[in-house]
Amino acid sequence: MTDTRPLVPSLWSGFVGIVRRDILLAWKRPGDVLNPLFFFAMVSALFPLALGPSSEQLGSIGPGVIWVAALLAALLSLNSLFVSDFEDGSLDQLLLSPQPLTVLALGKAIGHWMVSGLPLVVISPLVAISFHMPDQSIKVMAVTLFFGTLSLSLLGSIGAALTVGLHRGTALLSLLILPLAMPVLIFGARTVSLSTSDDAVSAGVYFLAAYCMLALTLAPFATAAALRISNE
Amino acid sequence: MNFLLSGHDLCLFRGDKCLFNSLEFALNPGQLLIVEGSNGSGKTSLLRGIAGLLEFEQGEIHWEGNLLHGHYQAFRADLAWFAHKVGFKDDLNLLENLRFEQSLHSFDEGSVMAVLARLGLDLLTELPLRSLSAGQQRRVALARMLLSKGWVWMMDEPFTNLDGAGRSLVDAVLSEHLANGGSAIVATHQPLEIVGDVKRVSLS
Amino acid sequence: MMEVLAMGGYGNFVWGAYGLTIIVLAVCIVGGPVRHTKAINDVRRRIRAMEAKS
Amino acid sequence: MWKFFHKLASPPHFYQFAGKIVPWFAVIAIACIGYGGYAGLFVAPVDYQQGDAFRIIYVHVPASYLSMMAYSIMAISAGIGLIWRIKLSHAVAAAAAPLGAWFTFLALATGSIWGKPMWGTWWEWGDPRLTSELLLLFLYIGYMALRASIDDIAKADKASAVLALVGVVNVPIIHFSVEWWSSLHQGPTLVREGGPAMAPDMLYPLLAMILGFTFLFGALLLGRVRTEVLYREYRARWVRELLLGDGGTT
Repeated sequence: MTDTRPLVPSLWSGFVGIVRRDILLAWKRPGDVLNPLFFFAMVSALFPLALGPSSEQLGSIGPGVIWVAALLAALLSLNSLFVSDFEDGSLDQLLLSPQPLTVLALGKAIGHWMVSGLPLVVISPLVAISFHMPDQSIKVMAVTLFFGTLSLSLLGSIGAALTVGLHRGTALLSLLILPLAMPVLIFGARTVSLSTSDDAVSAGVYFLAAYCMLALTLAPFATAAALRISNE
Repeated sequence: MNFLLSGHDLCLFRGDKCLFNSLEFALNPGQLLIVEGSNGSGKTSLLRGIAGLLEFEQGEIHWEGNLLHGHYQAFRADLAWFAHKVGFKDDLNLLENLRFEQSLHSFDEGSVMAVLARLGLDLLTELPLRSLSAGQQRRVALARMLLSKGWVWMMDEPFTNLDGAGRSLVDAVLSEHLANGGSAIVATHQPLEIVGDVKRVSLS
Repeated sequence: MMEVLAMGGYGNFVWGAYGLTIIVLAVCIVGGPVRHTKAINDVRRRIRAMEAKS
Repeated sequence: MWKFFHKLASPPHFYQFAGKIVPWFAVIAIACIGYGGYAGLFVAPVDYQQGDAFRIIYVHVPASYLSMMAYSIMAISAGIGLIWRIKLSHAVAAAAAPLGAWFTFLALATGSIWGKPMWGTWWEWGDPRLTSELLLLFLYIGYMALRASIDDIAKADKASAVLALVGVVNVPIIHFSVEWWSSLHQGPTLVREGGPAMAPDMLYPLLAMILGFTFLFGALLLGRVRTEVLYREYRARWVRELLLGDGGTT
């Protein structure tokens, strides 16, 4: 019977399978996607309301505000990344599947990014315009947010995997992830604000891209290890 | 003598409490291992330990003559898992769930409709799982076992939420699996009516 | 003597920093044995509870 | 040599060995800190730029050095524990975290006190060292929060080990990004890097303080690890014999 060992589907089909499933789930429950987006838009709107409509001031705080709002929105949606899988037993099935867990963890993070980070990148120009940011900065903002939200999804998936089943909510996850996410915030926000004064931005963009690559290669391993530990 | 799957000197603690100590089991193709014991005696933990979901305090598991540790990836290709929680998505319908299953496990694509018909699920394929009854959801989990090509089935309390017809379905399906040369580990505190080679492990 | 203590006008800062250091280190140093004694009592209780059960 | 380490990794031997070595560490620490503190405060000459305020260096630098040292000890032992499944090394990681957090706090507080006369403000975001130190404190807090929220010790050990390893990959990146960020507006720094070499009279007390703090940290760490070992090994016979004497009921 050893020679009739079942064939395992390819890694790619496992990866695509989980990304497709999570996007389909988001499609069936649009609230999960829309709530962080609204949160992002509202937090960004709070600052002009609190600080007054002076357009110079808005232009100078805009990059920082948008980046902090994006960071918080990502954290908000990350909290539930593995919770429903944990509660309905899907996580056991993932851990017991013959697919390497690292690939599935990568799939979860990418799926999360496609339904939370990518829409945020798409609507960020609207928010940037409302902050009177110059045109070149809006482009830079979208590019930095592209790499930044992807890094946050990957980093955050580690935290979500560590806290799954702990019922301590978003506070613990934020405590774990925010210090780790600092480089992304620093480079993202500073690069955008440099671009408002026509300074060179390539260094920051390269850094974010490099950080994103590092996260793509290392984070899934940490997430997989954390999932096995949390689900014991 | 080489067994398909065997455990030696297994010991597991939960907090201060020792669930079992120096536990032994052995399983061959075509055999069924029934894990008996009252609630909280560690049946589920034993199953999860064998599957590699949690670590035993001490002891080792052998699979086809080798130490299982380090071969989990290959072992999982041979494993089908059935637990309290169904492990499917409530918001997706049956076919969408099975399609995802297909991307993870070895899967018998040709017989999907036949299996669903046998389980009485063939008319429910378009409904999201949350609108199915608890018993129907258990049948959906059973469909996963039947469609999987894994030789080792691990089932935790397979009769929960099932009516009389459902129970005899489980019995029949298990007997068939054993007759085909598969093996199974079932944790339950209810009697099984199985035709085949049955072994038992009792946890107190 | 007073001149030395005044630290060229920075006395408050210098003595403040050293004082704080002493306080923090004292907390760490005293905390060790306190925790250890507590651990011994806790573990004794747990062992007794375990033996009472079995 | 290997035999020694192997023996040391067994909890009862470690417990005894650490118990014997802690007083020696403490004696060395007291001697070094006593000399360093006295010489730093009263013997070292006044700095030509900062006046007597520079004397804070003798507590600030050892504290910030140890705050980073403790993080590496924590991450390395957590990694060893995760990979080779050595329980003792998880105990070391668990013990290092709160100590590291205290030293980080000390480095932050003394840095801030030093900053007031030098910059005229208690907190200067432009100083990359202080900012990195603040983020390091957050990392420690996250690590301890995760540990505290998992009841099962073995699980808490493994989960926090993953976090520590992720953190240790990030620490250099955080440091680098903070430096890049502050270089944009040329912040003032307290400790001169590559500046004129310190006079021996200033340098020796600093070295003595660093050495003394290190041994003090070692003593505190070993003491805490002993406490952790007791909690982790409460089921072992040697703990029972140690705490209840032998001749029990079972």
